[in-house]
Amino acid sequence: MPVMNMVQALNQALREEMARDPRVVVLGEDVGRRGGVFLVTEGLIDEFGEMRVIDTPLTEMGIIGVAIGMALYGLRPVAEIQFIDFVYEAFDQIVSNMAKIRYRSGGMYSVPMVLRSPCCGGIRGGMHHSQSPEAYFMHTAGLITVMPSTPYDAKGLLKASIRSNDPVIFLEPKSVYRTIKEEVPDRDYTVPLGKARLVREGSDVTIVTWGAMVYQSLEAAKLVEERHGWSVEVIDLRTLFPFDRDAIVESLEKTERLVIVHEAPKTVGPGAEIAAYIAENHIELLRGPIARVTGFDTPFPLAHEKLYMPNIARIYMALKKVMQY
Amino acid sequence: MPVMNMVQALNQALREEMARDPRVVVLGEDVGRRGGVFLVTEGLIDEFGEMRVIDTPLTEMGIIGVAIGMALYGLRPVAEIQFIDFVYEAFDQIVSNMAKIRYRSGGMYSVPMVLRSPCCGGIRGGMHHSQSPEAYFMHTAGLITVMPSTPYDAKGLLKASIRSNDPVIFLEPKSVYRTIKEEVPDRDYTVPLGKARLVREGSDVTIVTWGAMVYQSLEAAKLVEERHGWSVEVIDLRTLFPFDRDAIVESLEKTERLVIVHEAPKTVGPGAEIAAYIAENHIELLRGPIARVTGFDTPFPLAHEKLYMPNIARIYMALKKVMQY
Amino acid sequence: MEVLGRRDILNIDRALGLYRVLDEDGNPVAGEPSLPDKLLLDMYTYMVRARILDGWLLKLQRMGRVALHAPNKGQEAAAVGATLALKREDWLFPSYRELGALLVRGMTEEEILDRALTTIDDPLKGSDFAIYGHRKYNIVPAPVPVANQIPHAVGAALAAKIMGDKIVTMTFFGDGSTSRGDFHTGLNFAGVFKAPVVFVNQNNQWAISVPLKRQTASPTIAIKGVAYGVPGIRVDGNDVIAVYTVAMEAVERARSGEGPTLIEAVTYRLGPHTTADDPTRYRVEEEVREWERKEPLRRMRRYLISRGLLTEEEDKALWSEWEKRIEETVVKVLEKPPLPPEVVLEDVYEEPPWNLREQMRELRDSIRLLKELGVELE
Amino acid sequence: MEVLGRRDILNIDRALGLYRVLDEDGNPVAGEPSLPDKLLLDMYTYMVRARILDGWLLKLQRMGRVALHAPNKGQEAAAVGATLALKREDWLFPSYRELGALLVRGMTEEEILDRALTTIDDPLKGSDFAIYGHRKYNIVPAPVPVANQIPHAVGAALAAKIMGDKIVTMTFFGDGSTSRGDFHTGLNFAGVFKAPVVFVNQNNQWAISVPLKRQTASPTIAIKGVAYGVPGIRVDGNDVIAVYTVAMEAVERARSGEGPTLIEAVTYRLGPHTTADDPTRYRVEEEVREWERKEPLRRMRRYLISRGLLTEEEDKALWSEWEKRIEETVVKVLEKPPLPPEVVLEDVYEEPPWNLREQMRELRDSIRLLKELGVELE
Ligand SMILES: Cc1ncc(C[n+]2csc(CCOP(=O)(O)OP(=O)(O)O)c2C)c(N)n1
Ligand SMILES: Cc1ncc(C[n+]2csc(CCOP(=O)(O)OP(=O)(O)O)c2C)c(N)n1
Ligand SMILES: [Mg+2]
Ligand SMILES: [Mg+2]
Repeated sequence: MPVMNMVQALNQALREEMARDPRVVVLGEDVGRRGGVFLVTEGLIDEFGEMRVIDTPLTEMGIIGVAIGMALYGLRPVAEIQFIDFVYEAFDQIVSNMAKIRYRSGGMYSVPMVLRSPCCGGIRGGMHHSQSPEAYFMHTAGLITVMPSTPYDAKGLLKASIRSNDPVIFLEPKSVYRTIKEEVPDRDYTVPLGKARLVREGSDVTIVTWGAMVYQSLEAAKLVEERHGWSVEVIDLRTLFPFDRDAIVESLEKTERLVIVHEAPKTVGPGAEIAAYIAENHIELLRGPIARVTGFDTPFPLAHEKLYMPNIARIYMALKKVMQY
Repeated sequence: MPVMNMVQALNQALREEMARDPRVVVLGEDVGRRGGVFLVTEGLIDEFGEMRVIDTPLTEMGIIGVAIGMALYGLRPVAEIQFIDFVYEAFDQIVSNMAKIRYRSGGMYSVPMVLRSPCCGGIRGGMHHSQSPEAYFMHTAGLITVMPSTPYDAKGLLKASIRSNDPVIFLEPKSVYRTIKEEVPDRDYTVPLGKARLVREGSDVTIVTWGAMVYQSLEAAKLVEERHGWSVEVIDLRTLFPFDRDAIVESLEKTERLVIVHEAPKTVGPGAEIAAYIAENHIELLRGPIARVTGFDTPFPLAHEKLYMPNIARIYMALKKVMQY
Repeated sequence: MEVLGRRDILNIDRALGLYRVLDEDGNPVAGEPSLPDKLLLDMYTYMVRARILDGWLLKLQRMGRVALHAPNKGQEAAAVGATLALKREDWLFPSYRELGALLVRGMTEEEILDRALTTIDDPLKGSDFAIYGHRKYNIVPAPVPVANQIPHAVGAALAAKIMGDKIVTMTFFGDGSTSRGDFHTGLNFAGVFKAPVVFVNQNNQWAISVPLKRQTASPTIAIKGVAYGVPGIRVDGNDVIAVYTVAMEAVERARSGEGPTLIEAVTYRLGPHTTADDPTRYRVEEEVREWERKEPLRRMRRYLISRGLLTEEEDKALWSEWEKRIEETVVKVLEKPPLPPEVVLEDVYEEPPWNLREQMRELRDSIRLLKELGVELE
Repeated sequence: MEVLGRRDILNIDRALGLYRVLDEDGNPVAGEPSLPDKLLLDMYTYMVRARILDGWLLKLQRMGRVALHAPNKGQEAAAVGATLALKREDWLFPSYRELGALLVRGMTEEEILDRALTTIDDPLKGSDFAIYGHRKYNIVPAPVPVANQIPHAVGAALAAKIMGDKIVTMTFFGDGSTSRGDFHTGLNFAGVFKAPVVFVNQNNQWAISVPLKRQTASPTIAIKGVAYGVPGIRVDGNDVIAVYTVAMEAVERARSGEGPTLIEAVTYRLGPHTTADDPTRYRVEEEVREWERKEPLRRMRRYLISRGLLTEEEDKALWSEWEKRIEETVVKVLEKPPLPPEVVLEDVYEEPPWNLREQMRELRDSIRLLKELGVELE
């Protein structure tokens, strides 16, 4: 099996889906000749032509608004937002239309499209090239929100997203784009939406996380194992909404302790929902407090980003807190 | 003391602040001659003229973007979004600028402005005249988010918001606009941001709520008191971020049970943060699960809105659940 | 000074002018229009039906049976004239003030009333007020945030182009809506990609209380097309024949691959903005009176009569026939049962995820309890 | 056909033309410009400084000391020429590609380098890359989402008008940025309210890899002003004197209450979009070569020399003087300590609310622990 990084896996997913289904088109800023600023769409224009790989004017509102119209008519657009930090101009189209057209039309119309975009920090991208805005999407009924952490999952989840009849927000943790390589099948497969992945088995405490934070969590897990002998289970949520509550609950039945790790800011962040869900439905499973390790409640900074983001020290501190409660 | 409804109280707050501080200006769609569609700005144009009460073109992005520029220069704009459901076109300006300019400029520039808007359901407004999007704002670092539930608070909180040096999202539950009347001082006063209001004392269970849900919660409290003899404490949060955690904790120290009631959809909603905050920092106070009674995770419907919104039955069910755990 | 040699594409004269076939009293301004008699009578009939239905929706709102209505009175010609230029397979992206367009596409009064009254047969299952649509007629229900539908119409047009379908999309929006980002981005994409779309701006002079001159300092709406390389045509929006004529031209241009057109239909909203509005707060009665004289039905009736296509008696008969038919429909629809409460939780996703399944249980439990408590929530 | 009698405001010839004072080789096209010698020399000096500083930022990025840089090379004339038309008390809302504008406003190389290297003296305290600003000079730091600053410039201009201050605001943005909603809404507000603002579009032909013709089907950027009742002027953006001349006119119009102007400065980005870009993927070398011949410094130097205001030797001396001064500044700035980690949690609000106070403790604890663990995070 070929070894790929996430960019290559995503590129292959797009290529395969476009070959498989003539309704799949790609549009966005610089997705054509330039191949996207991270080269995720590299070469597609040569293979599928300008009608299906569309360089657009510079307006996120237009990209998403037009993609919605395409999806209404019967295409399956994959719209790229160059960095998710620029998605907000499209927020009205996303919240008022992409998420609501099925409901507004009583089920008569749907918007089977994917909004894919590099997200998250870790590459010195500063305030507007590093954000993790998944909470906004998770709070918006009508959307599915996905974030892969590995090349294998990236390919399989993107293919599943393109085939979904509901609109999907597909977030790609750009710090992982080229740093993680693994074997990725050269053939068609999908990773089902809504299913988490057990990354590391453990019995004392559960970390629920996703994206690049999977790797920070694994490092912290190793550290506490070495230092304290605690056994940490790590779950990669993969689909953020609807999230795999069964996977979390199953793990908690074993560990009775929960730490949530994400890059997004804490207040009303995605971790709040997971914590609230457990506090509402499974509080009896918990031995003590839930801990959240998250991006701070500030804009994403250019200076000291690694201190802003959850890092091994902060995850370690949280694990210690819930273990020593 | 004169008896006023919320519209009158807000109108008076604007009038007083404009008289007190020449930097305060009002802008928005139909805020001039029309006095706003709910008449909150009625008469202001006669008193302060077209330069300070500005009917704008129909673009929320423009209203907020231009208000930000005004605030940068030294004015204190109060920008009206006709219904908060239309705010999303301005989301980029809100998230990327209104919330971030202080940070981006290392504290050199600030954006002392208020975005005020009718929110929430209960008047058969349908999908785009009924939303409660406070979670989006609470998740956005740099913003303060406020929602009054009474005429008195509306006036005092709006005045405090206008005087704040940080940007404030001021949400007005329109179903309360004319239904609740109370004595409101005809003179200058403010209600401090960040402080909750104890609406009803009780000892068995705490409801944390805000906006129009205060009244639903009170009805449910009465019902369970009558039916079961349970004593319900009701806290009106008023400021949603930064919320008054001390008020919540103090109440829980007494009641040890928590129900959160809000109109916004549940998933990653504002209640998730409150539940998570408690599960993270004060889990020892809880006797059992936290319950959330919220708008369902759907777009806001036109038909059956009162079934969609938290109502006496749904709050009653939640109270019962936490009491009988 | 070197000047770019592309002034032709600006179409300035048509964008600053005002195309008319009939004058305000229904007299042809430049010779008899050469359209089939039946089409002329259809135009009028659609406008009559729209006018009557509009009146009923107003009444039903006052009766508390319709949540909100946006009156169409005075603007029937733009909606009817433009939509008549479409073919069956074309797609329509309306706004909230085009009853006539819905009728032209084949939607029935009953379907429209089901929608407005959110009966059990409401094709949109109670989702929002003042919006209409139906897959059967290729009408996408309008979003209430104005102008949102403009990029959708462009996207659908591009999709058709990509798929090789020779269809055209048409979208309606008001003068106020041109200030929104969606207008800008929609027109821009359409210009760049030569999308087969027809933009119909109903310039009714007001956006609620905001007059056109406060909306834009542009001399006309049609001229805004220049910014996007999209030809603009300004037409008397109360002259149904003129609207039809320019729309036909635009639809044909689009269908033959020549790209989009921006039509500004100059008209006037004679009624309030919506049933929740009070226009006396912001506009003077004389202005309304003046435009009443120019309204489209009167004009078309005069023309049809003068041309001998309609007699006074036939006109009366036409009105009373439709008044009767629509009243009967209203009565029928009023008796239909409402939508079941479960619709609240349906159609969010293709299949409800676990949270909605749980919330469905919560909803059902709450309904049982409400009944037990004797609380009426509607 | 009746035509609106307002064609004059459309300014079509200036918006479609190309205003020039010097030709591509630095020869006056229509007589000697009548500007003071000192001003002409200043224009050139600012451009030289911007060019040298730009080169350093590129180098510093390659050294890993600057996170990202957006090269200015080839566009110095637009930034310098336009900004020179402002007074001290006017406000500037730049984008990310106007080093020359910052210098003209009085910002020093040291302040710019402190910013780019996020040293302890970074006036913006490490918040983002490629943005610059300083309250001292009435420069509002640019948002990275392009075009966001356009409505801010309009709002500030309106605020000044409301407060009775006779100041002007100026904002820069690229050709790609005209596609965004912010451009539309900013121009529209400015037109409606006659805001004292000058819009300077740096049309450098590309938005990363997207060429102008894929950005808009409009014949020029300047003509887009028509849609907003804002006069547009198209100018050779590589001719610093021409840019200055039209900017002076626009600034004076604004200051005297006549409203906004849209200036399209036609120029070219000779370098990559940013240090992260590879332009060979999307544009041909010949195009770059052609524009290199037209670049602004060469042209102005030739003119100054031909007019006798500068000798070859003086020119060499000027370059080496600034090369030396800027290099010294770079060396100095490189030695400054970085910003303390606490800046991450500062300036979110005027006073930190409880969550940020707690997070400050978390941050400090984590730094201690990282040291203990021996983990390097920078
Ligand atoms: C984005 C948005 N903002 C505000 C509103 C509230 N609103 C409804 S209609 C309207 C005026 C629309 O004016 P115009 O586009 O001219 O259409 P008209 O109503 O005149 O037909 C406003 C402000 C809305 N529906 N959508
Ligand atoms: C809203 C937004 N979308 C995307 C980007 C990514 N991006 C940065 S610069 C750029 C191109 C800008 O082109 P233009 O406005 O012509 O300015 P130029 O870079 O050519 O000076 C893009 C797409 C951005 N910064 N902001
Ligand atoms: Mg209108
Ligand atoms: Mg450019």
